[in-house]
Amino acid sequence: MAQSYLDLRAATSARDRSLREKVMSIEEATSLVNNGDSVAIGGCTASRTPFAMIWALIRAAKSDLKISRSITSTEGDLMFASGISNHILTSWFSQGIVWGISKVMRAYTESNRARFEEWSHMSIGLRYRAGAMGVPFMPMRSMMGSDVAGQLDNLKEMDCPFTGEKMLLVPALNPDVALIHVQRCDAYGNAQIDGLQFMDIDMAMAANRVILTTERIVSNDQIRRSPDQTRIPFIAVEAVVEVPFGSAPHECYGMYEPFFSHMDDYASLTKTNPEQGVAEYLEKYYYGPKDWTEYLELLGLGEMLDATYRGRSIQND
Amino acid sequence: MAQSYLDLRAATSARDRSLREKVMSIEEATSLVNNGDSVAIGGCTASRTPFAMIWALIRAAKSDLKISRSITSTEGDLMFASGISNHILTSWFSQGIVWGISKVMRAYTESNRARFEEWSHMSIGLRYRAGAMGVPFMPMRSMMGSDVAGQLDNLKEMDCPFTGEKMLLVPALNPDVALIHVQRCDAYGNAQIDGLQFMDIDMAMAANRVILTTERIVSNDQIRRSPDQTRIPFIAVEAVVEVPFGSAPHECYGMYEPFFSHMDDYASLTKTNPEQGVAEYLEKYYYGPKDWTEYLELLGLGEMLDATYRGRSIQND
Amino acid sequence: MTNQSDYTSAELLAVMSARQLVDGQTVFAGVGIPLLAATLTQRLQSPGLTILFEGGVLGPFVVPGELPPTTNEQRCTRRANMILAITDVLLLLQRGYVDIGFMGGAEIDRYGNLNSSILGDPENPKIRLPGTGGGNDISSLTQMIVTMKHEKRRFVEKVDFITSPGFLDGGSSRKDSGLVTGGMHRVITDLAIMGFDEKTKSMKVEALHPGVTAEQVRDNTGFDIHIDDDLMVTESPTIKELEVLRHLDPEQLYTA
Amino acid sequence: MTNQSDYTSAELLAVMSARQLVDGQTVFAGVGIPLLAATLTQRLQSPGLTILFEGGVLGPFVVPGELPPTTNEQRCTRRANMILAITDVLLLLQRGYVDIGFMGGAEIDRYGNLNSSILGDPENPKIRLPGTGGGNDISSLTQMIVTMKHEKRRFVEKVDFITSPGFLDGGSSRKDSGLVTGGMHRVITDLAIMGFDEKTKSMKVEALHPGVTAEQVRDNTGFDIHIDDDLMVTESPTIKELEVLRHLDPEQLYTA
Repeated sequence: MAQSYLDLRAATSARDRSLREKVMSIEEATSLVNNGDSVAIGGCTASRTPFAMIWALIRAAKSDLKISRSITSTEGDLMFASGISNHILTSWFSQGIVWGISKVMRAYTESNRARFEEWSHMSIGLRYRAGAMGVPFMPMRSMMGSDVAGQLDNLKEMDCPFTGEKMLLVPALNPDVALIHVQRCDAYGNAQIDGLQFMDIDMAMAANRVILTTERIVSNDQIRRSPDQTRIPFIAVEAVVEVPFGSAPHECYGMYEPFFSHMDDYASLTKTNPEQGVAEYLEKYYYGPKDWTEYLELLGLGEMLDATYRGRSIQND
Repeated sequence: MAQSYLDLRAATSARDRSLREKVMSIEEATSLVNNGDSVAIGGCTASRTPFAMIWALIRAAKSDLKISRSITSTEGDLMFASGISNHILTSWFSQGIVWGISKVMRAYTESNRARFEEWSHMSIGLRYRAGAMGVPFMPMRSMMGSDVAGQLDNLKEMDCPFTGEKMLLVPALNPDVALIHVQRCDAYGNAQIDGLQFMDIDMAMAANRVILTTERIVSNDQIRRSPDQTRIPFIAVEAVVEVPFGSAPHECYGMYEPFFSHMDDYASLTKTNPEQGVAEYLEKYYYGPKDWTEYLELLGLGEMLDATYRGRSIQND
Repeated sequence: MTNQSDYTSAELLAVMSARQLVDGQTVFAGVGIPLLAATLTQRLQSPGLTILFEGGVLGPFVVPGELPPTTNEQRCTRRANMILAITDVLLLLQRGYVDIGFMGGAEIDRYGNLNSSILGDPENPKIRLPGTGGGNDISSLTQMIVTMKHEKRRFVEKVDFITSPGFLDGGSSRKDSGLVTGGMHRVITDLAIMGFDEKTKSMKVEALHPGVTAEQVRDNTGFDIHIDDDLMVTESPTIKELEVLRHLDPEQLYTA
Repeated sequence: MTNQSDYTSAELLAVMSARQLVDGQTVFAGVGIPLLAATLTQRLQSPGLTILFEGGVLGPFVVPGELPPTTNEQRCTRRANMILAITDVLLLLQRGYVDIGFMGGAEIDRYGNLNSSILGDPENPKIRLPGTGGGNDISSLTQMIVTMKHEKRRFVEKVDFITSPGFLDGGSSRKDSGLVTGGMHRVITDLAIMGFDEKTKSMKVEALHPGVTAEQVRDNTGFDIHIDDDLMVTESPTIKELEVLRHLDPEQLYTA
């Protein structure tokens, strides 16, 4: 259900929205996520996934996170299997079309240990947009008549008072926290996003706090030289964490493409015995490394260079 | 009132939305505006006003145009006085704060020869946005209780079915035509807008056809090198007209500031006897010149250079 | 002229799908066969076709041999005319800018409803599928072309779960539900081209591919499908079509 | 210490307004005195103040001597943190990101309602004013500070037309109308600082400027205004405040 407007205003009002430095470590940033929070995740499928932050939350053994994301890839498997979440709201959930249906998602949802709450892609976007706009719902014209709508209990229909047309109303989604990975931002949280934006901007403006991870922190001066390139303003942001390759093994537009062989390996590992495979994966890549650099070392320098080579080539022609 | 969805879809469907060349002269473009059309005007106050197109429509002696704009400056005076429109929907109407209340607007509205239909700034933006989204209304939380809302007959109130909160609904605005001036676009109508965007993007997507005027036509190749800078896609555009200084005497972000002494002169000219003053102005600057270049010559090269000098300096620091 | 041994059934699917698109249309395309088919027709007969991806891309240039694996990755944006937010690209459908939605299907029923969510009892799923993505929105808001393999288990009387609405229960039920535009336009399989009866909205065969019999179609369809007596037969893929197709997908990722 | 001959009444207005703002706040500012006052306090006591302009600007840097003539021109964007669409900058108000709306007023009534639309009968206006702009949205959605000259013709019992809602008819009428947040916070004039009674929502004097008497305020107010006996007196503008102010507006465009 949509949050009451007075509660939303009070929560926003209570935040220190001034121009102040917010740089912290990824471990410190995990303290901004409380057990039980609703957490929106930026990017889409294998693109600009805030993987470093998800990695840190899994290591910090958070619990009962209610996740939302436009389209969910491997990070969904890992959140189910690590136990930090048993409820993911998304429109599509599997590693990616080429890898087929996620065996881990199937294992957890078919045994009812976790829930994949399915909404249409646009309805999720409009729920964030309503949240960003400070209204309790958004009218739309899809989903009606389908079982996607039929199995949801927080939709309303109305007849438009202007045209008489039947409209579907979806409730605003104002997540407690949004995790967003960007190419660059300043120490105050003014973020620039190159290329595909997905639902990140609406999500950031809807959320009650935003944790930004960034490939690179730039000066506020640099931001102010092209203010029309700022996509998320500092007033929405609570934490800025610099994490190179913060989306690995997924891609970050213009910088690196997905680490395809790593993703192939994950798919193989979870194919026959999904639960054992994902547990092994978590042990090796999540609980094992002492820090993010060690995690990247495990992914391997060769893969990093290859992903970077492919990632930069988008701008070659 | 909001247009019926089936009519809106039919009108859009009937348009040739393919990647095709649309370059034409400003005179040819006037044929895309029919008498009686609802016409949305891009920019705001003295910024990126599509003045060249308005100039051409006045010279083409259009009639009964129903105008909408976020904030209306001198172009409103000129449309009233030339007779191409007697109905302007806007949130604020006068040359600009420093020049005081428009005497021409007062003369026409106080004598009931023309109507200034006043909506709140945000409500106009949300009406275009609803139009751009293909929904018949947008919910909002301002305007209630005021006489701005009280004097309008196409607003609705509703209780939100999710939260019980009282909401105001404003109807979608899908103009027949939108006139938008941009810094650059390609021959197909892919437009880039630097700096302040105002309501132009929603307006373009809401409109049934868009006439773009542009300081410069660039290659489609150039557009495709930074597709995340495209703000209006070719599928929405019907005409592309290259007009240097197409917003003069108003400003175009990053290129030129307003022609302040010209605007001072206009204010003086219309101060004592507004109707005579504006008639003289139209005669001299609108009906007199044989083409846009001659119009610019009348504005004067000195003013053009000065406005350009000031306009470019925004990017100096 | 080619004959059946000259192409794979996936290649046939791609070619037949490509021919359904008309120059000048704006097409919302999924990855795989739909994208391949849209690109094929763009190169051959419809240079003015505009492709949209649900990741937020308008008018991209698909590089041969670099078909993007999802519609949400940077490969999709190569030399695009515009990149926009996901919500905004989907809203182009709602606003009416899109002529055709074009995607693959896993399970379809008599009225063109597609299921990509749940096999078995929705309350207690036997198999949890990946879900709708943009499928529901696309099929709610525009004319659909669906391309899929023609198998009995995929062409069912009634899908377990309507992920992407076709004509729901047939007749006027789609309109009555609030979906006043769009609907299933064509289903293209490796056996035939199907349309929908104007009144009942039930699926019917419109043309058979070369060498395919009406009986074959019936045998591979899980419901009683209407087949006219005077059926058209499609023209087999041309050498040119196959050449371009193989140029676009040299590793046969989607056409093996 | 300064005395009244050291500053103009517009300068007094700017200084007194500036002091109402608190470091760390986000302020939606109109051009003229509001912008000048917001910039003044940013330079002096509130470096963490964030200014928003309705043209679509967040956190700009105002260059001394180059005060923008409207909030919709490029001068407003100089060294800003962000430029955004008009609708989106106004939606920041609705979402709750803004602490204070800060603007000038032409006509105000007992309950803080502002008129900038129509003088005389709305059906048959005597004078058509420029209208609301963002004023209605700003005053509907956030705490307002209004700065204006204290004249009887401007402080009226009831405005002819409510352009920007204050407390409407007082009491709970604002909330009842659907405006559940915001409201008039302070009215700053060249004579005094006014607030609003918590219950009746009627305007009351909170402090007088140096040398101003309660009687002067009453004489220049068109309705019966409540004035406490134990009124505060504001501190006169400091030399530092006046220096910075004159540095910002050297040509006295707004402070003559």
